[in-house]
Amino acid sequence: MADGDHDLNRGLRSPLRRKLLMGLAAAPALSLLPRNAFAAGPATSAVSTTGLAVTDTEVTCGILHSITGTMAISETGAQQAEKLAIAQINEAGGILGRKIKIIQEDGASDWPTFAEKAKKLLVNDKCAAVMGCWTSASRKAVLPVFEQYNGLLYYPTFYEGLEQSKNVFYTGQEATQQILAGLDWVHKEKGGDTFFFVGSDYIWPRTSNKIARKHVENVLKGKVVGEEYFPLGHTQFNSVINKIKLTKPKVIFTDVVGGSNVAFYKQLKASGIDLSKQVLLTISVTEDEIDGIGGDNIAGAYSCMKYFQSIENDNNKKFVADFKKMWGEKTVIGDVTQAAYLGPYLWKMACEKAGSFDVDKVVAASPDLEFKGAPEGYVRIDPNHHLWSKTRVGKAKPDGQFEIVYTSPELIKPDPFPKGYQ
Amino acid sequence: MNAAILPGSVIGANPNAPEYLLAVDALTVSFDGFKAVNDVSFYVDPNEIRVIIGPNGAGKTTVLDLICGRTRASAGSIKYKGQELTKLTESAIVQAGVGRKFQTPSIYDDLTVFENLEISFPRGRSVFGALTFKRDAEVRDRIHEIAETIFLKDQLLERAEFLSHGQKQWLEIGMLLIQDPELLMLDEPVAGMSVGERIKTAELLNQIIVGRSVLVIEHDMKFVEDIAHRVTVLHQGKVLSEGSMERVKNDPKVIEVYLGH
Amino acid sequence: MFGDYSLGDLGAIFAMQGFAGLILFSVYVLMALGLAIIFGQMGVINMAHGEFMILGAYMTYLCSTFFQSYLPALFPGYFFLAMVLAFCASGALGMLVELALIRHLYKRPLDTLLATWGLSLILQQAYRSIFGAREVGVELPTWLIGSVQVTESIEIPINGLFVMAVTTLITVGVALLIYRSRFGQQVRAVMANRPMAGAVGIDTEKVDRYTFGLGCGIAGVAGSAFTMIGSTGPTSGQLYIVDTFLIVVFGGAASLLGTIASAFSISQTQSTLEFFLSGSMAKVLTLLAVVGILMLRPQGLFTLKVRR
Amino acid sequence: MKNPVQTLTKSVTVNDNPFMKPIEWLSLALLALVLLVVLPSLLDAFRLNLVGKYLTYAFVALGLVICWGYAGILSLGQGCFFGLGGYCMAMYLKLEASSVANTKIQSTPGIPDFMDWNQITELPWFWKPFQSLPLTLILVVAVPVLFAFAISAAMFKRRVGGTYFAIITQAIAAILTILIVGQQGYTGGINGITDLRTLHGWDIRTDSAHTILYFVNGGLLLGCILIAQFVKKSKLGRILVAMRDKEDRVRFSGYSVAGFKVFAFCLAAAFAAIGGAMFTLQVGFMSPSFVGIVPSIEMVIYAAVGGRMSLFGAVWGTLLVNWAKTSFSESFPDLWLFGLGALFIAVVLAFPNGLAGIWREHIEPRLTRRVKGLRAPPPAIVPHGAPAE
Repeated sequence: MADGDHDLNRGLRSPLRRKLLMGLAAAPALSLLPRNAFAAGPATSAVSTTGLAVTDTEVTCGILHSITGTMAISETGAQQAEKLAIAQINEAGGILGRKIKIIQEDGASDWPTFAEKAKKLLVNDKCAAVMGCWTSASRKAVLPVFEQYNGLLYYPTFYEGLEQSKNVFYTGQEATQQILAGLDWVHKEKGGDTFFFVGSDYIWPRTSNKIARKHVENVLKGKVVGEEYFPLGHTQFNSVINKIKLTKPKVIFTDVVGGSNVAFYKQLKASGIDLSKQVLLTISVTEDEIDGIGGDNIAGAYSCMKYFQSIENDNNKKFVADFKKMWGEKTVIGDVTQAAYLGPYLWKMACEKAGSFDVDKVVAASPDLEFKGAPEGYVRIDPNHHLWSKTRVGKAKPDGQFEIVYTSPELIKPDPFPKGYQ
Repeated sequence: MNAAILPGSVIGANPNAPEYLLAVDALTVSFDGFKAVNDVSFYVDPNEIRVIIGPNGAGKTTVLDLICGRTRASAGSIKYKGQELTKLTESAIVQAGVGRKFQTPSIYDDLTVFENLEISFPRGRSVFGALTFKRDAEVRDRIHEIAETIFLKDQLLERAEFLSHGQKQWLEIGMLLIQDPELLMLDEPVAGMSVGERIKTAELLNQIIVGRSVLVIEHDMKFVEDIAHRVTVLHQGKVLSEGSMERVKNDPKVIEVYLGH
Repeated sequence: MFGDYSLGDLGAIFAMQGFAGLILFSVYVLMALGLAIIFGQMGVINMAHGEFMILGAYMTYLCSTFFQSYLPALFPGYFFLAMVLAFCASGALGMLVELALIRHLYKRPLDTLLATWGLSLILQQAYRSIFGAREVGVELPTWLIGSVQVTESIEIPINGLFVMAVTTLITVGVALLIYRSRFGQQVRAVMANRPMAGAVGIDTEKVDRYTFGLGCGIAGVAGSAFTMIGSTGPTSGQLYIVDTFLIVVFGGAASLLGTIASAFSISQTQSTLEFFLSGSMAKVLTLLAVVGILMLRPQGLFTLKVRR
Repeated sequence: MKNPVQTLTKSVTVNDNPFMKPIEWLSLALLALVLLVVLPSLLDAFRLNLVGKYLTYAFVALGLVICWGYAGILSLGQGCFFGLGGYCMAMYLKLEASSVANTKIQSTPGIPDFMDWNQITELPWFWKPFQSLPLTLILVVAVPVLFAFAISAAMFKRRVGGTYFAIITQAIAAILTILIVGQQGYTGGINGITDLRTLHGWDIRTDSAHTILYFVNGGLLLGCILIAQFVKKSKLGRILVAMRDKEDRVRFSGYSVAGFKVFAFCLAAAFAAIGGAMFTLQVGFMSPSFVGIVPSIEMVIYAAVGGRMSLFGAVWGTLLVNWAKTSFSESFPDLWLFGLGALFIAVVLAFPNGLAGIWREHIEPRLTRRVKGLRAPPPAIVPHGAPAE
């Protein structure tokens, strides 16, 4: 069984590694000792009444991402961040005096496998919480499982919204949070009044573009001059680039993903569209994606996210340093990676507020929790299980980092079922 | 082609008249401009053994291919018992009563001799007919009877791929026999056979031609002389000569292009 | 949709769209040429074709990093060396694969499909283990980036022109090789009649190996060229495979001319449809048209009618 | 001499075509025992559900044995039929889960949630038949079979075969995937049709439902094996083999080859569709990721590992590959793809007859000897070169 210890060890490349190893190795031994080493926590019978895997010294948390298959590329950062957060929490004494034990499962980029493994984590391993999933499809596949077995899922990806489950906390942004502030900014600062939408053909880009179109037409009183979708994996964009040239939009708004992303920006660059003059706003490019696209090809484009690696604050400095220490100097940190990092902390805070690991109590304690230590800055959980967060616009630089050109002044309320945008 | 030279035919008769079992008329096929068969006509009577001879590339096999529907004619007609064959599918042509043996033995290697014959048994030829086909006494008896005729009764349960070359040829003839065709077309039935097998094959052919017409392609002149009622000589896609073996042998045109060299 | 635009605009767009079609055509030819040799001439269904392309792309990536670190002065010209290396690497791997795998399967074409699919899985995982799961960004020399300004409003991407040039060169080269050279003669002889070719003293095994290697090598060059327009990752090769096979099959597998004609018609259809419809529907319609025509005319566009 | 030989031969041929040979009955009994007794008693509900999921792929592999192994038609688009069957079932379940009471927060209650998100305000016409369970059960098989018929009739009439057919079916799988993903208002898009709850009021998400569905699934699979066995043993089965070897000869024995190929392909599609429907029931959703090229080819490898000519092999092959996938991909995610790739190559190069070949060459002769020894018929009755040995 691939439990977390093994994978964690493999990735650690630092003194932290040795410390963690010692800590983990000590964990089983601890249970033999009288309860004093970690005895700060309350009695097990008090913190767990529903049969979760909670012992006097440990609490089990699942991690469920794709390690293999096509999605492994994207999901790597998220699971690394989750492991980092858990290691840090453990180092600081765990949750309610209990160390977090990781059980990691591979969703293998295959949705039934996600459902299968989710069920295993809940039914066999009795995980008190699960950090996981990346694509909407995988989340949709595991959702009924979490609802049926009353599990707890922290989901890190920015997504299309239109969902709200008692058993899920969404630590990424839903579509209106991510998009609207960016559109407002581009409208105000860059005079964006005509837009051309290009997206991959699936639910997230289509829903996002729908919201964007409503906002452009109804609020900004602008015009959408084109809206195009390409099958996932499409690599030829010259025709659509010509269409963009013909319609001359002020703003190109893109949500192309995966290998298509790389092809799109390379061909855009080659076609002579100069991103220092043509405004391009994307909601699908983080630092992770730039790695594959090549910084030169996308420099000048604006990306709309809640987090960039270059955010200047103490939380983030420490987070970036710790992350690189654990996973290597060359790693980059994107929006989803940071959102995944929040999951374990939000869970910890909710458990401590509730004084229990019981899912119902943790869920009940969560709304209005505030996390001031987040790398992105301060966030708050809304009663609708999404996070209040700021939205930022970053300008891509040739070195693969973003220069933050705008930060929304206030936290933006999550609105997964936006009225007037459907 | 002059119909008058055909013994037994009526001059000026309608070639569609039912006296002919097979009437091939002005048959032409071209492959990318090359006319492999060019304006060929000949007529086969009921119960006649007709041999087609000719040098390599004369279009002999193509004529058989055209008759059995394997190749589609560019022009001309093939009438079998008054029915136009050029428009029919291969299987419909077979079901009309035309059987064909290929040059190289064409049998099912993975099946036993018994199963080879059974598949050729003319019943249950539709999809659902085949699903509900029963191996009843009639089928068995007929297969044993044929097996006996083609000298393979002891090999019935053997996989066909283990048969000798000659035995394979016989098996294929047997597969035709069990269809009980009225017109049997054989493409070089004795090619590659030992002398002993050749004699046995001639004996076999003499047995099976009773009550049907046979169209044979053969190079072995001795064999041709043994069996042919009449001979058609093809050369470069055209009919060069036709008639009894005696007549053909003495035709100067034939001597020049074929027997001469 | 054109009411709002000036004639000049439209003219420029049509010119550029024509070039977009030509670029797509070149891309398709380049993708399909290697496969046309392997599938068309040898009858081997090489499902790992995309992975051979990606090997070429990775060679280009290695080259670019090497030149950047050690020979920055020569960086502008590295791409040519990269393409040669890509050809050699993919060709050598191809010959190795032929030796170890393909030559046992010439009589079972459908089984080559399964075996090469297995090979593609192995190659994908190998790339993942060696280069990492993420896509790598290939640095291009600056002269390959950007576009040529033909008139005020007509711009042609340089990398597109480069792909067109590479395609033309390789196509002419392959045509000469197959139809004019001694080697090509042997290849055609072996494909037409293997035992006879063997009997007249052609080393058929060697010809097979070199033919397969040639096809794979061309795939490598294609992959190398595609680093300019597409992604380079362990699974990027999979993006090309369906299109590539359809082009070869649609062209009538046995002829190079057919492959080119088929690439032309498919690329023009797709690029025109993409312009007038949405991208996804254009793709579906193009594929449907190709499949539909293949159902009606299974021998493809160009085949000789021969006696079977 | 003549008579004894003849009677001998006849006495063999009279019994030469039983529905199943003793060894085959034994294999069937063994399979039934393992599927219906051993696995349910050994595995917990969770693992059993997993095996149930694998077994739905076995339906596809079974179809491929008939279509590829026997008829020589390699289809790389079996995922289409698996998916269509699964989608038909999912549409029914989704409509049941989208009752007006369950969906009252939507702007149009009573239609599936993803339609509501896509501003569809009325149930599309092609969803309407799926409000009825009996109709759904018919359509689960009918839709994929008609689709298979439409594809194959056109192609086989024009004698598209072998590699061409494989590539075209592959392209069709690609097209269907793009269509399903693109038409998300009608199909649920890339997420598929999720959150399925009840079948005619019966909650399919509980452990007991999973167990019952497992047995239904196992029973259906055994039923399909018997159907396949019937086809294989009928003259049609022998014609398929004959056709694979010498298509022309079959044609010149008076058969319409296209009809037989269409039948084999449609039968395979029907099996795949049943598998797809059972998949939806047991897993609780259906998505386009089971329609595309990759799952389609993986299903071919199940059949190949089991032995492309063996009905039982198809089931064992499916179970083996999936078991290996689950256990190896958990422990050695990197090695798994190497292993799977090597498996493809090994099966093609070294074991073209798969597990069944190993069984037939090494185990069955011994067993047959045992069985025959027990029944003690005179050994002389077996003629030299008896079939299938």
